[in-house]
Amino acid sequence: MKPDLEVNLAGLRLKNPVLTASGTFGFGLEYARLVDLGAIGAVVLKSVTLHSRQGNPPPRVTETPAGMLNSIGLENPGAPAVVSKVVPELKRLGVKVIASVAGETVEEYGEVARRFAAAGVDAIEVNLSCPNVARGGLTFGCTRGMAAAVTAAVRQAAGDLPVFAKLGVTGGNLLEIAGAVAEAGASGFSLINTLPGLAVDLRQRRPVLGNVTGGLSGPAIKPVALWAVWQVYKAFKLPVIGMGGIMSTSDALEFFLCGATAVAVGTGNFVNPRLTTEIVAGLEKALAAEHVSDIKELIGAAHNGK
Amino acid sequence: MKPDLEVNLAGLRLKNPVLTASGTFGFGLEYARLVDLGAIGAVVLKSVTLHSRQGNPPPRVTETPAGMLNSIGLENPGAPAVVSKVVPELKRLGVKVIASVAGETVEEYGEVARRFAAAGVDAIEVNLSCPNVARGGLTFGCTRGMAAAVTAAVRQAAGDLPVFAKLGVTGGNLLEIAGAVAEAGASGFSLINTLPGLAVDLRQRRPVLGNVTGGLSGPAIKPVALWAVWQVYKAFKLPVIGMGGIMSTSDALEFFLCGATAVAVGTGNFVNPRLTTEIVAGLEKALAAEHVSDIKELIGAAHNGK
Amino acid sequence: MIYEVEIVTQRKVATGCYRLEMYAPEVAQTAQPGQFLMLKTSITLDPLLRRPFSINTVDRDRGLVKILYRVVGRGTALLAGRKLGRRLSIFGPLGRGFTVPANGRFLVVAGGLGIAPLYFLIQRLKALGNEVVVFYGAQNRFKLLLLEELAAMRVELFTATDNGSSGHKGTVVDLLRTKGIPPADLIYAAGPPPMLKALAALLREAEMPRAEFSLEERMACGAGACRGCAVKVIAEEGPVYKRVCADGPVFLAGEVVWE
Amino acid sequence: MIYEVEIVTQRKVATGCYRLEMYAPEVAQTAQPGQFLMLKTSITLDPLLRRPFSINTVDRDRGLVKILYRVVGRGTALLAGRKLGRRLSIFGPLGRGFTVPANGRFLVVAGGLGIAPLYFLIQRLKALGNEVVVFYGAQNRFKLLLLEELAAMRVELFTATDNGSSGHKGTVVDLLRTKGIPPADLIYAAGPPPMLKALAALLREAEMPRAEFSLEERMACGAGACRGCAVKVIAEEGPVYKRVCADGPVFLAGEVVWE
Ligand SMILES: Cc1cc2nc3c(=O)[nH]c(=O)nc-3n(C[C@H](O)[C@H](O)[C@H](O)COP(=O)(O)OP(=O)(O)OC[C@H]3O[C@@H](n4cnc5c(N)ncnc54)[C@H](O)[C@@H]3O)c2cc1C
Ligand SMILES: Cc1cc2nc3c(=O)[nH]c(=O)nc-3n(C[C@H](O)[C@H](O)[C@H](O)COP(=O)(O)OP(=O)(O)OC[C@H]3O[C@@H](n4cnc5c(N)ncnc54)[C@H](O)[C@@H]3O)c2cc1C
Ligand SMILES: Cc1cc2nc3c(=O)[nH]c(=O)nc-3n(C[C@H](O)[C@H](O)[C@H](O)COP(=O)(O)O)c2cc1C
Ligand SMILES: Cc1cc2nc3c(=O)[nH]c(=O)nc-3n(C[C@H](O)[C@H](O)[C@H](O)COP(=O)(O)O)c2cc1C
Ligand code: FES
Ligand code: FES
Repeated sequence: MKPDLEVNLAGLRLKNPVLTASGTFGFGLEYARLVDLGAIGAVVLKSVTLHSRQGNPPPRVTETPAGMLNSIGLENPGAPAVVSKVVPELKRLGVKVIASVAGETVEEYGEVARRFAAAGVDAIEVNLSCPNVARGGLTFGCTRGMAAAVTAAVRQAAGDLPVFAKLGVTGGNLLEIAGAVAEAGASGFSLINTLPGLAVDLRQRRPVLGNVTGGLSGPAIKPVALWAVWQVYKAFKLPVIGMGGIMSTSDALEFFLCGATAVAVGTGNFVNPRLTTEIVAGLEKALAAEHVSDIKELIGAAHNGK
Repeated sequence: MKPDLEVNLAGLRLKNPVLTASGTFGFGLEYARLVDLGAIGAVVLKSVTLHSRQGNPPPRVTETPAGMLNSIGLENPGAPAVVSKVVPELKRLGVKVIASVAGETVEEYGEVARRFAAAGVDAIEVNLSCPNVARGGLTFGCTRGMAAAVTAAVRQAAGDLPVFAKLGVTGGNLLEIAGAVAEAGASGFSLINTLPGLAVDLRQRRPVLGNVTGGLSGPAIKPVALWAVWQVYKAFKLPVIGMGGIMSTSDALEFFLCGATAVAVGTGNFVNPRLTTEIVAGLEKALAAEHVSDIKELIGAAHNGK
Repeated sequence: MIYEVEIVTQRKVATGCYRLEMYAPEVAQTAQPGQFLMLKTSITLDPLLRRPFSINTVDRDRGLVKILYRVVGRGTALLAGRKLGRRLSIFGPLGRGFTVPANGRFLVVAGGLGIAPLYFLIQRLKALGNEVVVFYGAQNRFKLLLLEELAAMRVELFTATDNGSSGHKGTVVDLLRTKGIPPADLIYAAGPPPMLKALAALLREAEMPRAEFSLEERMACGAGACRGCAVKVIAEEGPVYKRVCADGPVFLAGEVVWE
Repeated sequence: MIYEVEIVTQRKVATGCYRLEMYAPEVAQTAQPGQFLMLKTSITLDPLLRRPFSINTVDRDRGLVKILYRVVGRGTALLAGRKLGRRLSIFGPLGRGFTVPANGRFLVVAGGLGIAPLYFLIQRLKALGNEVVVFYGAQNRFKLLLLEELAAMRVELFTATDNGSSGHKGTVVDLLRTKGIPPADLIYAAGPPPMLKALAALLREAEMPRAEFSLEERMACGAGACRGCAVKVIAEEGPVYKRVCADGPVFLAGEVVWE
């Protein structure tokens, strides 16, 4: 018998719990020729701001030990373009869509969320790692107050849709921030965003990235991501989308055991564009082999007795 | 001509800027047969508490992608034993000694620092990543108040000795905490301590480490460490001891360019116990090859124009 | 697009330079000059990302694809150590290649490893019976690769080396400036950024026609999704970032903003 | 203590099990049974740490050292793929090995790969002319390694396999219980933790004399510095953590706290 991979993410029913991580799968359509988009639990879109943004000067990516740094700088065509061109096409393909909203002000977050909700996406993810212009570049996720304000604005704009607050682990205390966004109405969490990082070009004696610093992702950060999922699952009752360094079915299973209700593949897409669908198949196989009839049995299972 | 590797770390003159990272080189003596301890800039001792501590249940270490997790749990024989047995022996061998102090209360930190200062160590490092028993396990480095209180207590106990505050990058805002400890009298910073992390034993469906969570170190965290050094160097005038994933002379150079006045080798010692002295030799060679007569020319050099 | 292929031959063609041949019939069938492959160089998590390499030539009948590369870091070092018969994961062909007009006179300007994609282009242009003039520069004569193969194709070849060990002493752009740019319907170039920048300046001065340049930038996905490989180009609405992997790697010299 | 050595031979001795021989004259000269080496299995940063392997035997005259290992993860998989003649970085010999008394009657109990260090011990004990009885258990008969070599040393050998394909059907501890523990001045054991735990219980019941067990724990430094390889033992002051790498890997069965 086929194991049951269906999960319920705060009301969002997914046929399987394998998503794409925001910013690592474009708007999905880039991979349409290569990946069966309909076989992925849901596609999380690249973060979108209200107006189009050009992003940071190159170089924007560089490799680090078992990881990579990026400083894309939220390059995106703006909410109106994505809402009118991308969302309908994905819906036509039968893809579940989670929009990732970003902004420079609380109001911008709310407005972007409103437009995506109106466009009929299935859920909203709030990228709290954007710099707050009013606070001189401190990211919204850094303080309880800012994180809660953004989450509340999105919550209000999103109507009935589930809202997932996406958190990093630096800048503030993870559990404090998570508590604040939960209170502000988040339906669940996305964990984790990239860690801050920098790479040096020795020959030129300057930072590799045009933007000096960037976000660290990939297998290097997997232990930190598992820690974050473990802590937040233990402290809160809300569902968690786990991500950070997932490169295989085994990696995904580790996240479920720590408490993730769904997982997202980020950097792994770059190495293997079909990783999401391969993990879906891999989970079916692994669960069958271990006589687990339902993935939900595994969620948080490593907490037993801890 | 031999390049000049001498540096001045807040008054502590070192013949070269390559140190061992606390906890990764024991008390130095473990490596005495294998490494020329006198050739290392300074040996930073394993963190010591007032009384002996048994540490955490095994397993205590496990490998992760390009890194490792440890949960040693501050196992150490207590300050009296280290002060009477270890410090005199290291001094006899002509080794510069930086003691790393830890504790469960502000008072304990102060008392340990006092004993090491009396024993004649060359500087004190304050390990701010210890859990504060009075605050239910929140580490001292998490809040400005606690970090400042501990630093002030050690500062007072340390007499004339330089005091380096060792910070992590999670739990609180790095620059805020750094500012607080600077104000409380830190002579400089040690950056970075391990990141929090967790590894899962899939077969047994439980965390690998006996202590559930541990600290992530090694090349995986190098980009985060370089970022931290970069930020703190830019924001403060105080010297920085940089560490995190240093496995080669090139890695060390990257830290100098970002603003470190000295570097410390941690996990790298496990892979190559002679890495510190090899980096000393490697720096001499690299500087000579690039016609740099003094390592101090490189400190912070990547900041030019940024 | 993603294949596990076998390494058929791997030959050292100069110090630190290798030509690797793999059996990849689907790629051989569809690849166009200027397109590239993303190769996984390691079976462990370090190095992590795929590395981009231009398609150097294909043999459609035998299903073979070659790349020509230089060892510059860990990924290429691991690749050079790969044994024959070993499997290699490739992703491609990717990107938008060069225009290959049915007829005309063409000028090809190669710098260093820039010969890798241009060789494939020259083959196609010559196969169509066109006249092709090649200007080719490198550090020294040992680094001028595929000279015999070029000679066999009977292209008109001018070389330049930094030390004068073959051809003109100086850069290939110096040589072009000295000899004068031959008449051409279309100019193609690939090579290190300083060379391309200098060539773009020369062409602008000379008010020369369309030129297609193959650019390089650090890549993560190679598929147009991550926006990591940004290059600034002039569009109608002003300067914008385009993606080397999906909008390029071939761009018009005139549209690139050289920084 | 740290050497770059050459791989001289590497042989598959059973499914997933290999015996690797390296030229390491200094190690061959000083190594004692029960000591181990820390090997670097990769030239990249992943896998990162060295892996501990018992010294399986040495040939002092020819300067050779062997290890016997099973592929269980990435490090051992990479090791199994290493070509002959390739260089390998080793650190050792490390740890405190078995006591090797000049004479007496000895019982050796091996489980699975536990034979790796015990084989070296048996060689030494036999070389001193001692009487050695070996109880050796494994999953099945194909996993009983070095049987010919043991036979050649004329030890008294009793085997046990989980499926009964050789010797007693059951664990080696069951076998000991069934046959009765032979008289011995000193007992040695190495094998998986459940086996050692069961054996320790049996020996306690039987009020048997001193037994030396070789333990395993995950290691980082192998040199006694990191305190990563903790094992709980009873000391005068009560239970304390000792270091498998520096205080062991050989401990007295009676002092270990089995958890
Ligand atoms: C479209 C495209 C086609 C290419 N075709 C070829 C080719 O045919 N032959 C060939 O030898 N090389 C080619 N390159 C460059 C090649 O991808 C890099 O040399 C390779 O990725 C280096 O990998 P590494 O692990 O050895 O080096 P790393 O250790 O990753 O880096 C070493 C140095 O190489 C440079 N580098 C790294 N990645 C890139 C990159 N993506 N682009 C440019 N420079 C980089 C950096 O300056 C770095 O300092 C191409 C690049 C692109 C983008
Ligand atoms: C003192 C000592 C001597 C040893 N001698 C031998 C020997 O002679 N032959 C042999 O085959 N093996 C021996 N081992 C075990 C060997 O070190 C591990 O099998 C090896 O480190 C696994 O590396 P890996 O990268 O293949 O596996 P990994 O991918 O690191 O891990 C795979 C699995 O192996 C287990 N493992 C990992 N590291 C260790 C460790 N240090 N100790 C125990 N289990 C571990 C874990 O359960 C893990 O799930 C010894 C271990 C110690 C501590
Ligand atoms: C190139 C790149 C771009 C990213 N862009 C975004 C983004 O726009 N919004 C967002 O919330 N996270 C973004 N992320 C973070 C990922 O969604 C994910 O949280 C992180 O990379 C960790 O997962 P991974 O290790 O699997 O990549 C980006 C990551 C990468 C590598
Ligand atoms: C096994 C181990 C034990 C450590 N113990 C301590 C400690 O006692 N005190 C401390 O301040 N840091 C300790 N650290 C952190 C290191 O000093 C260092 O900050 C960190 O490992 C990053 O450097 P690396 O990546 O080079 O290891 C320990 C690290 C490891 C790996
Ligand atoms: S490399 Fe990802 S968009 Fe070009
Ligand atoms: S492995 Fe470091 S003390 Fe044993």
